[in-house]
Amino acid sequence: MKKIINDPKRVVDESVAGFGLAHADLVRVETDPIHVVRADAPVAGKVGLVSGGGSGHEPLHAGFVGPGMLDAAVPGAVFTSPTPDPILAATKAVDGGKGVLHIVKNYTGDVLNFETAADLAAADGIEVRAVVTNDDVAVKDSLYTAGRRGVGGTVLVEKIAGAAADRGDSLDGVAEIAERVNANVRSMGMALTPCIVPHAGEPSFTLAEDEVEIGIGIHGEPGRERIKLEPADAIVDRLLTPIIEDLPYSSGDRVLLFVNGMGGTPQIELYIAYRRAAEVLAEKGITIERSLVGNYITSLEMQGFSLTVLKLDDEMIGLWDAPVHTAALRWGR
Amino acid sequence: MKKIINDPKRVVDESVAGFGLAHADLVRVETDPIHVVRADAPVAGKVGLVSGGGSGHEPLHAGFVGPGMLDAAVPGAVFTSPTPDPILAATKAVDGGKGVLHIVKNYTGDVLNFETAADLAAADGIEVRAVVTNDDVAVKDSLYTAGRRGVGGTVLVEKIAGAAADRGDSLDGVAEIAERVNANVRSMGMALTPCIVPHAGEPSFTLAEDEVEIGIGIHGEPGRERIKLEPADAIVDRLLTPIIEDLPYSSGDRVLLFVNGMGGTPQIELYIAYRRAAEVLAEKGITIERSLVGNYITSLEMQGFSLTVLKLDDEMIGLWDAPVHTAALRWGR
Amino acid sequence: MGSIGAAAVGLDITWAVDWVRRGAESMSEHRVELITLDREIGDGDHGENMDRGFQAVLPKLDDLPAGSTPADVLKMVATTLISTVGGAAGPLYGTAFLRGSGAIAGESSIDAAGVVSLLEASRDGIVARGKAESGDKTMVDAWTPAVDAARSAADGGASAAETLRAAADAAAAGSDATIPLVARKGRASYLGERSAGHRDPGAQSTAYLLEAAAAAASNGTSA
Amino acid sequence: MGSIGAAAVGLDITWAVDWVRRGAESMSEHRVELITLDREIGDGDHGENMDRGFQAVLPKLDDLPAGSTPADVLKMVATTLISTVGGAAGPLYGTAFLRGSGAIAGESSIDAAGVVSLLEASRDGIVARGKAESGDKTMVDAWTPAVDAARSAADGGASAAETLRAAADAAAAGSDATIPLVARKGRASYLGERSAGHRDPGAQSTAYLLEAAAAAASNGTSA
Ligand SMILES: Nc1ncnc2c1ncn2[C@@H]1O[C@H](COP(=O)(O)OP(=O)(O)O)[C@@H](O)[C@H]1O
Ligand SMILES: Nc1ncnc2c1ncn2[C@@H]1O[C@H](COP(=O)(O)OP(=O)(O)O)[C@@H](O)[C@H]1O
Ligand SMILES: [Mg+2]
Ligand SMILES: [Mg+2]
Ligand SMILES: [Mg+2]
Ligand SMILES: [Mg+2]
Repeated sequence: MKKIINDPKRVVDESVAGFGLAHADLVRVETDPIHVVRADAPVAGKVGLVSGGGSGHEPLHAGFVGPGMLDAAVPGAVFTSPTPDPILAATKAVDGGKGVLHIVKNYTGDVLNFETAADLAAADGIEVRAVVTNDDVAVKDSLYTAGRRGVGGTVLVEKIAGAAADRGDSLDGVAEIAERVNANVRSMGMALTPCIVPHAGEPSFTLAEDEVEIGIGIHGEPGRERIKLEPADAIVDRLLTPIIEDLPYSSGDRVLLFVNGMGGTPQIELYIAYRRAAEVLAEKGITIERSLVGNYITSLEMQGFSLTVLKLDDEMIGLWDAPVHTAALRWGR
Repeated sequence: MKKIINDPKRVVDESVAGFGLAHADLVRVETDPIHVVRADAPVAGKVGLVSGGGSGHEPLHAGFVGPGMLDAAVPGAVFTSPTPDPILAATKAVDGGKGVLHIVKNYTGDVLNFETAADLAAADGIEVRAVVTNDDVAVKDSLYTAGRRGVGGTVLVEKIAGAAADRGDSLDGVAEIAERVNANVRSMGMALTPCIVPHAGEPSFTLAEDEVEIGIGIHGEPGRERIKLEPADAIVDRLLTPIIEDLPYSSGDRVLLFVNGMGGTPQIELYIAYRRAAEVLAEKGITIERSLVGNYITSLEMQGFSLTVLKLDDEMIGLWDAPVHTAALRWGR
Repeated sequence: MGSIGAAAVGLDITWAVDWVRRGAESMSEHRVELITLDREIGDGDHGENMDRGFQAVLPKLDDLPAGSTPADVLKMVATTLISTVGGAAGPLYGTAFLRGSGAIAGESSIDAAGVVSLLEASRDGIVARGKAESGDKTMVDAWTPAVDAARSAADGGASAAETLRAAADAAAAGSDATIPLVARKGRASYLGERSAGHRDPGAQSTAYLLEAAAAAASNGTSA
Repeated sequence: MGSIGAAAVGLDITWAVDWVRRGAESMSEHRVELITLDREIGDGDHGENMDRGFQAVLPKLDDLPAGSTPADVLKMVATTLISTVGGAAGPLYGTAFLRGSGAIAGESSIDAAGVVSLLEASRDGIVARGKAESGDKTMVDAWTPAVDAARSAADGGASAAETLRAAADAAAAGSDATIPLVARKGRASYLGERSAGHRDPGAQSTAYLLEAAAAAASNGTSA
């Protein structure tokens, strides 16, 4: 295992500390229990947005803390959802009197820990609502699974809900738009290589030199299917088809296309994937109104990418375009 | 070789095409000869800024095309500087009547090809000046080398010179500030893994599981020294010491600290490196006024990072903070 | 026969503390194994999570006030696991120990029936939180056989220690039985059919923890 | 003796075209080898760059107007390489062919002295652009021995073909001689002492191109 780290047990602490130093204008890092809040939290009269989950997905979520997006992020150990304590602390820190929205990716651990924190916050008189993102079409949402995972769509939910909170929407209003984004977004990912969790020291799975994993999640867990490496265009088709069929997206739809790198894939490859995805959507009469390309929700150094498609309406477009100022997403200010 | 590509020979063309589709609001992609220009080029009465070089360093340079930074980028084949034709075409496309500045990284191929293009542009009546960046302290600048390489500092030169052009500086004025940034910036990088040039299909070098390359360049070329893997803090010290001693930077200096990922290193590791670099600078009484952390000048999927330190003055800070709107760097608008 | 002696003696605070110490030791000893199991069908953190949690529990054993009951120990374990383990296992084991504690609240020593109540309440807590059914390839597949075996043992007149031994053996068998299953809850469910052929890490950690409980019980009584 | 026949016949357009075809074939054939050499002490693109350039040259051979001279061929090669090769090698070889073309401008056929002028002008162009000295471990270390060997051969009365043969052999030896050198120009110079022990890719491509020139000359005359 070759990594730029000092001690596997201190990876999250040291990285978050570095993040806090680099972005002291935007965030405050609390260390006990560890969480990252907006430098000016709580913002009075604004719904507070808290997200969190296992570390290793950077910039998610701390990279999205700042005006127009999240009020706090709670990083757990690598690939391990945080415990209720820091979630509770973050919830208290960002409560500006209008309630707090928890944006939770659909994993058993995240859901349970956020639930507990929400119960504890409610006991402290803070109104909390939770939105659980579950956009990953690689997983069947059925009685036979823990439900679809929350992946790339989470970034879009955080941006758009953040803008809704910023314009002064109520907790119910922000929750409603977050739910609407989640209901209209679908994703699927693949990996060329596994990643190595620092404390494990071994790859999360092994792939032959000509194999790739299709339907990968963001925790380095193996995908649904292992296939032989294919050209970029064929891989894009393999991911995009189930996405399009799931919602479904159809001719006349306006969408946001998000090509996300898993952490170790260079940008030059992401744009090759973007090119094909744009071509396929155009063939289907689906218009790309907005796009996002880069490493936004990652799995450590994994090579691979995911595609996310969000069906937009005018309100979502307006909220997407609204100013945001975070370490990882910034425009309009 | 596992990559999200279709055909090694079409990597640059397809990726640049995808880039153009994703950022049609910002850029126009010309295909014959290939170059990327601001959507609104030429900007009348503004000095035009052109940079370019081998591909594989994305987002450099196309990711920095847009208001407040470059007017055009010229991507060569992977790790191969572009030929004079597209440099000339880009130069013509961005000439707004006030002359064009070429920002050239110091590699024999880049220098020679830009020189030829500048001669041809001059023959067409366009005033061209060139600034050659050479901030890599891993290479001795002596008679016995091709001189220091241009690496991370190039990004800072492009941002700051771009802002100077934006405020209306003359060609000489923009060239002067670019030279000043270059004179005050130093960098050094390291790699945990090599990268694979698509047309070569083999790693650029091989490293044992416990070895790293110190003093790596951005072309996948081997570094000056191969050592055993060390903890992050020790590696940071190994890169930062020669940087600090070279200019030298000293107590009371105000600097921009830039921690750059080589393409395959996850953000969580970059911030661990940032943390230590900030600590060392603080110990030396050097104040970090601005910072930048992320993958900005890369070597395909190489794992590793580089440190860049720029000694700032008030004018540079103002120009750094000035609005910029490109695919990879954006603020203030 | 040792078992008759054991039947006569209830499990007290000494047992509870010993259970937790042995549990912590076991999590530490099997950390890599549990990580490896979780890497195969999950995300490779289960051993790390459990070890971190029990390492946080250990120092608190020294701070227990005099007169603490087994329930007090289990409650401390519950809250510590909840605030240090994270992931799915943190809340699930946290709830298990919390409910288990509730089931034996106030008792300074528990008998075989108490063991059954403790295990049943723990299992029910996990099911209430995680909604898994038997056969879903989760820790429930170790807990439920353990509860069932404990009940038969106790019904048959076994001692508390014997009851725990039966539970531990059943949990181990339950963990073995997860191997062929296709997961329907937790992270392994994402793999669908590909999850078959691998042991569930949470079922295995349950087997280890109940083994620690049984060992502590037989040790306490034979010492 | 073939050599007497060769001395009598100058190198004409047929030779120039054949040289370029053989050169293109050689770049294609040695593409991977040149990439590998460049990977060791450079950035792994030299074979790809040269192959791309000469593949672009090939179709243009068919478009040469009637009455073209060797100089016209070399000029076309120069401009094509400049606009397709890129990197350091593009401008350097471009300049070499451009200056070489200039040295034999207007001649429909060149003799041994013409060969020397061509090679010398080419080498001087490379040095003017790249500022490398002998021993810097660059293509100059193949070109300069080639020029020297050509001059002695021509001075000694060799034919044009023999002169090229001498140049090609000397270039190959010059390429071999780059192996122990420490690079002081080009990308390999970044490696410092670590560049020793590896052949310079540009010196090797020069050896192949001059070998192609010599082979074309001996072929043309013995056919
Ligand atoms: N819904 C559930 N009900 C019961 N047990 C579950 C459930 N989901 C997961 N588990 C258990 O948790 C274990 C995984 O724990 P752990 O790896 O620590 O958490 P995570 O899956 O969040 O990484 C699984 O092996 C399984 O036994
Ligand atoms: N200054 C120079 N003078 C002469 N030849 C040079 C010089 N710099 C580089 N070269 C030659 O160019 C070759 C490398 O060419 P190539 O790999 O195509 O370009 P790049 O180094 O830009 O990738 C080297 O092997 C060397 O022979
Ligand atoms: Mg986990
Ligand atoms: Mg090159
Ligand atoms: Mg796990
Ligand atoms: Mg090269």
